[in-house]
Amino acid sequence: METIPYFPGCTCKADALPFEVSAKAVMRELDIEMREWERWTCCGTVYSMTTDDLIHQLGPARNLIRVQEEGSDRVVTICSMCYSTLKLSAMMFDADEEKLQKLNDFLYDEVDYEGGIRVMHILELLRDDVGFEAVKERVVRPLEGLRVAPYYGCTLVRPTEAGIDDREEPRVMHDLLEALGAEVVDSPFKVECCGSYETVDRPEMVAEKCHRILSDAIKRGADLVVTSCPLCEFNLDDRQDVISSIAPRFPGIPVLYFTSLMAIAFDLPEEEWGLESATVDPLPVLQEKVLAPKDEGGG
Amino acid sequence: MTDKDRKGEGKAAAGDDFEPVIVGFFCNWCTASAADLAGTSRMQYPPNVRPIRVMCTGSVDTSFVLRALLEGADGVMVGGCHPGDCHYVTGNYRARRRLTGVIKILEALALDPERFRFEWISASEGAKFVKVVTEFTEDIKRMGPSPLKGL
Amino acid sequence: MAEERIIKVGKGETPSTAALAHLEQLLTSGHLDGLMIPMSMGGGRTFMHVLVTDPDALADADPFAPVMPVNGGTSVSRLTKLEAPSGRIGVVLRPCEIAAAIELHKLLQVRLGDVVVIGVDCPGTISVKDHIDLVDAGKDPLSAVAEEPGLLREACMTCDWTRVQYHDMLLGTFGSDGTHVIVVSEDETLLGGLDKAPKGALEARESTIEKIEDIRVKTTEAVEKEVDEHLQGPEGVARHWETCIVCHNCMEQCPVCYCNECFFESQTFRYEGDKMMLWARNRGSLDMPTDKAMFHLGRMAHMVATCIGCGMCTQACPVGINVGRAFKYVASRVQPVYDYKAGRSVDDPLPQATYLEDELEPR
Amino acid sequence: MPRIGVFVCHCGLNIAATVDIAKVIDRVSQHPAVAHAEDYIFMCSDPGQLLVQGKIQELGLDGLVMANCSPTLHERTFRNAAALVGLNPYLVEIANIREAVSWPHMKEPERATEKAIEIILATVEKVRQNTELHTIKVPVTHSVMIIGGGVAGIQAALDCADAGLEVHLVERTSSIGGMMASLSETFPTLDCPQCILTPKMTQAGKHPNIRIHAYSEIEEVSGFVGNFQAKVRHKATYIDWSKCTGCGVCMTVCPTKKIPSEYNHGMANRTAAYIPFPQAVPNRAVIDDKNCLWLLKGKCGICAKKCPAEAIHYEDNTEIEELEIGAIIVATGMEVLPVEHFGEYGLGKIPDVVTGIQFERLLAPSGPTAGKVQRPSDGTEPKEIAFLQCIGSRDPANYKPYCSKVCCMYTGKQAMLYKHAVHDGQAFVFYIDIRSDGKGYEEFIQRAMEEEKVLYIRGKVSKVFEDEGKIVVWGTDTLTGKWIELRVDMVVLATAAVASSGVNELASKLRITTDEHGWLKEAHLKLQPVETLTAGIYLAGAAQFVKDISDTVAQASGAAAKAIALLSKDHLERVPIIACVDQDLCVGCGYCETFCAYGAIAVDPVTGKAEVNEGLCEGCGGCAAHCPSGAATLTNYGKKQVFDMITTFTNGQVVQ
Repeated sequence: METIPYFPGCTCKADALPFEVSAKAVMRELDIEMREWERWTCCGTVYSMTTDDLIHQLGPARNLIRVQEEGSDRVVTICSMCYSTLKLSAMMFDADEEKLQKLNDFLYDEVDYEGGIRVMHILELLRDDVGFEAVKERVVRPLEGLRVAPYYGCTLVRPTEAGIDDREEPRVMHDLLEALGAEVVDSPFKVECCGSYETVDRPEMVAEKCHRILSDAIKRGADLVVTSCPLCEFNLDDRQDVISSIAPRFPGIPVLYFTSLMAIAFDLPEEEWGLESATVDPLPVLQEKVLAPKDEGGG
Repeated sequence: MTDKDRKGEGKAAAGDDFEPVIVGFFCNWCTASAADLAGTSRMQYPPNVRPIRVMCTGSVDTSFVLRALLEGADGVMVGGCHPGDCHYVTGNYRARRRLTGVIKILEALALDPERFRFEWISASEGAKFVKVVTEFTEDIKRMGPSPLKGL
Repeated sequence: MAEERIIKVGKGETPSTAALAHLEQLLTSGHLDGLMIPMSMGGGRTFMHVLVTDPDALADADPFAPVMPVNGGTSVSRLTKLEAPSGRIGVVLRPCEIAAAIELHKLLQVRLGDVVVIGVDCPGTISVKDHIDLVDAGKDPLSAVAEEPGLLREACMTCDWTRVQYHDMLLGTFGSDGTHVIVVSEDETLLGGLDKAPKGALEARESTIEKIEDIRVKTTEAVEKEVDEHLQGPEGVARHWETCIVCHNCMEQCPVCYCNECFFESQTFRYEGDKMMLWARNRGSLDMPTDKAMFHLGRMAHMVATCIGCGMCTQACPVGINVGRAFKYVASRVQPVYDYKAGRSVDDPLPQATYLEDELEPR
Repeated sequence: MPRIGVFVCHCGLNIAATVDIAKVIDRVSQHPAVAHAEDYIFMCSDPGQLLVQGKIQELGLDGLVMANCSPTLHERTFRNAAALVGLNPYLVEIANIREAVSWPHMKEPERATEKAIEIILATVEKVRQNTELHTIKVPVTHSVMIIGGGVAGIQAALDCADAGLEVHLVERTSSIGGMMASLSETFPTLDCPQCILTPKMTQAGKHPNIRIHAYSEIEEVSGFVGNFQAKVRHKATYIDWSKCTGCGVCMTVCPTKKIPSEYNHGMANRTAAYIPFPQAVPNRAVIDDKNCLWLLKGKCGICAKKCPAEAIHYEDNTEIEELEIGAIIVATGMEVLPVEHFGEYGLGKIPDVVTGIQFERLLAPSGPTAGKVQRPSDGTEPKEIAFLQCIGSRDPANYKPYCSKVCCMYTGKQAMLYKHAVHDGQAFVFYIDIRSDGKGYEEFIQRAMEEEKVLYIRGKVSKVFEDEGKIVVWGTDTLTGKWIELRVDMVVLATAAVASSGVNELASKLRITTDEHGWLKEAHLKLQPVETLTAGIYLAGAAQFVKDISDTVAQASGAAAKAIALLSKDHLERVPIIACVDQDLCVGCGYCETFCAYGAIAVDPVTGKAEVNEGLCEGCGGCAAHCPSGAATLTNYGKKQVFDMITTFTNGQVVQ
């Protein structure tokens, strides 16, 4: 089994813990151990995107140093936001020797960061290392008939230089879902903004945005929506109560992490599906479309 | 030939008012035109560089550089078109390969390789010409008279 | 597919005579029409390449002669440049001679494909002068070297070519204890009648080569250290060539100085008296003949990228300047810049014959 | 001892205010080779030139150093003046003491004077070793090869042919006509190509001096100005064109009918045996070997059975023809960025999102819908269309940084033609700003806005997606600052123009260069837009950069004029400053050959010595610097000349 250093980030240890559970489980099934190191620190979140101020790079930099200490030249994350934060930081230090020098001077209590760590999102790992063919081979319960709309959000694909896929027309989740046997619903809103942190101060605005994203998916026939970002998941899923208050006829739709569908398709034990974070209960539709014994057509 | 004392002072003497002699080989299409542009724009630079117009940096023989340094130049400068812009397609790339050899010889034998400078200066870069010539003149002044003359 | 065979050294034979017997047989049987091979001169005082067609004339030849008055690459150039001789001519060459031939081939001065290169293992050579002195003193040069390895030329002790890098037929003596000569070739006609090499013969040769390489690398490092200390800066350079008489013999004997007339001897370097007076006046004095440094540095600029380090220049210097030491030192710093090693392969393009858009400075 | 004359120009006060002219004359006169030194206020004036000419004759001067402005300005003036009184012009050299001395050293007159003296003396050292040179005459072939059969190539071909030159017009598709043939109507006159291009095509096809090599590509070009040798590959047509009458029966019977038509830019299909469009010149069919069932699988063969002329033979009839050519005009034109780009605008995904050139076919009376505007998806008439400009242009971060120049105009035209076709339709145009800088262009756009009521919205579109049969367009009106969402029936993208595919390969065969975007490089953007840096090769039309039809035709005639002028004589005259090889010194190592980018110097396999091709050598001097033995030299730029200049700069002048 291959191991790769794994950076969880805060959300995946709290609200999004089920994401981690299912992610670790499906990767284990694909012969990759995501090994979390001790003493990981905050990824730095959005602050690291203020490009000029080195102090905001300390969070990501410390984590990159940890990866270096692990003896690996790459690290995997499951949270899109952590991915983007670490990736941009790593790219900056690789491109700018002067900044790297400054950073190392500042972090005198740490060993020097040497650069060259490749930050990967779990979807990249699945696509480039494991390969969707291998995923497909592992599937024992194809998600036939399940209509899934993937939602990418922003930080997986933007900014372009740090994105894991085409900025406007990403394919990676489409291809993964197809490998799982699901029917993919392509919504033009798959890369539209979910409202992000505005959810704290302006939940109505976020609800409005999420309403548009979800309604389009529903209109195009989706049974559920999958995402790769805990914040997106929160906005799309937990904010559906606010959506209902502004749009009373909104029927609601379950929102899951893509790893949950993988766990189901791999027929892993239920405790590894990671459905606990879902506010809108996905079980009814999963029961109907996937979990119920298939009619073999003979009777 | 190590006995410096038996040598008279060259044209340029050491000291605070040391004015170095610099020989410049400038390609007709780019750097010589840049020098023309600098002049036409009345940009001012030190008069130490003595220009020799060549058709292309590709025509700058290694012996030109060595000859100038051994004959008494305190610095030698070669200026040509930027990569990809050579009027003769690839002359500047070839010059770079050839003259790198001279630099490496000077480096290997510690013969003041910094007295040789190679720059890309296009016809529109009058300001860059001025900057490079001024800088190089200052650098050579700081280094003092060349110990290579009369070697 | 290269075949590995062996010449056994019989009683009363030496590796030289045994190998010679095989070469003689190739000439007699007509598999070779001629053979260029080191031949004793003046009763063994020195050895020079001789082009032999009559097998009987081979009596005084020695493919492993421990002296190299002229780099054989030069002789192969003379033999093949204008038009290669018809027929198959075997040329017995040491690795540094092969290196010269490889460079000259790329410079269109040798037609390497038109001769049969017989490469020999070379433990090093003695300078012509030392060789003659030893013979005149009644000593056997080979045993003298065995006793005193320091007798070898510095170029040989720092040689980069322990392994024969190119050949049509190899005569290997390394690791044989004088009991056999290894013959390697892809050409069956050159191997006629020889037994297969016994197990271990090639491995023994290989391990000897590695040992020699090791010693040579260490010696090179020691020599480079001396250069670092003494041959640096204008004064170091001036001191190194202080006794130079500007005879240009180093150039004459350099195998990769292939010009008809050296540029530094051309009309460009002939001056009116007034011009020399001008220099004398500006400097206080003018060394005569002129252009000593210009010649050495200029020649370096012309050929150091193709210098194969054979040290012929040092051997040729009448006043004992170690020219080769300086050239080899600079060569080992210039050639890597072009990712080049002169003499390594006919397939590496000459550094100045090519270029890359994205390389070196300025960008 | 040579007798050099030195003439120092004051240039009014431009030189004289800084440089001490009297001192210069005094010092220069002391040089043993200087027979005469004199100054004058304006040496380039008629009296100045007369003065120089007088002294040449009076004193029998055998070399001149003209100390004045940069050689780019008056080198030719003084060389001509000298030649008029019998002094070989190549014995005249310029010492630049204005741009290089008086102007940049205005505050240091003494040192400036010293520098001026040294430059003049160094030039004396050079000129005393110059040799007399005479213009090189090279015979020429009176024929022109034009690469690319679009409107540029056709125009250039007609101009050259009318001037009496033999013209070879090489076109890689099976008909000339190019991009213009696919257009609906042209701005601002709304002429249809059938009305204005077809006559030119026919004329070219019938012209006695023009040979059209259709379905042909350039294999190899060697030689030099006036004397090129071109190998043209006539690709396999599988049809004997000497028998084919262009009747089109093969097209009707061919069962492979679903191949996207290049002429219709994918808006319609064609067959495997086909004539690209009815007005094709030559009007001959070809069989596309990537799609023909017989050629791929050995099945079918119906066209051969039905062809009334028995022209079809299914044999690879590729042929390489060698041509002798005097001048070459490259007219390879442009394309638009292919459809795999622009996912954010739905191109390639939503069938009713099309490129501008595709929309031309939907508007064209000769197009698949016979000029009726229909949605590709369902054939209905679109009632609302959004036209998006600058798709991939002016977008350095993602696509091309440049303006594609023709889109503003053709978008206006397309919106207008759409309104003509669908009277109750509405056209929206999203633009950054409108560039309508040609004759009648701005009026044309105003007409679209005001008379045709096309709605122009300033702003870029961020997203295009399909929703319940409509296409949703999101954008911003940057004039009102308002967010805009339109639900339209079709979207037309004015995608960036790019250089034709394969142009880089062609350029390297021709030894000309392209810029980073693949546009062919002109000799000088402003003053030599038609020439390339390789003598005898000219550019016409959009191969150099995007052009509309009128600019294309103008440049094509310009290129033709250049070719006609070049070939108007029996011999070409070339500047004689080229390389030469001392045959005694040459050792035949071939270093010079490896240097030369023009193939102008090579070791002769018989003599074993390098030889220079006078027609090819451009005179860069690189081979001379590469030659270790000093056998190769650049005439009048000898190594001794340079050495002596160096001596002057480092040691001062030789005194007697």
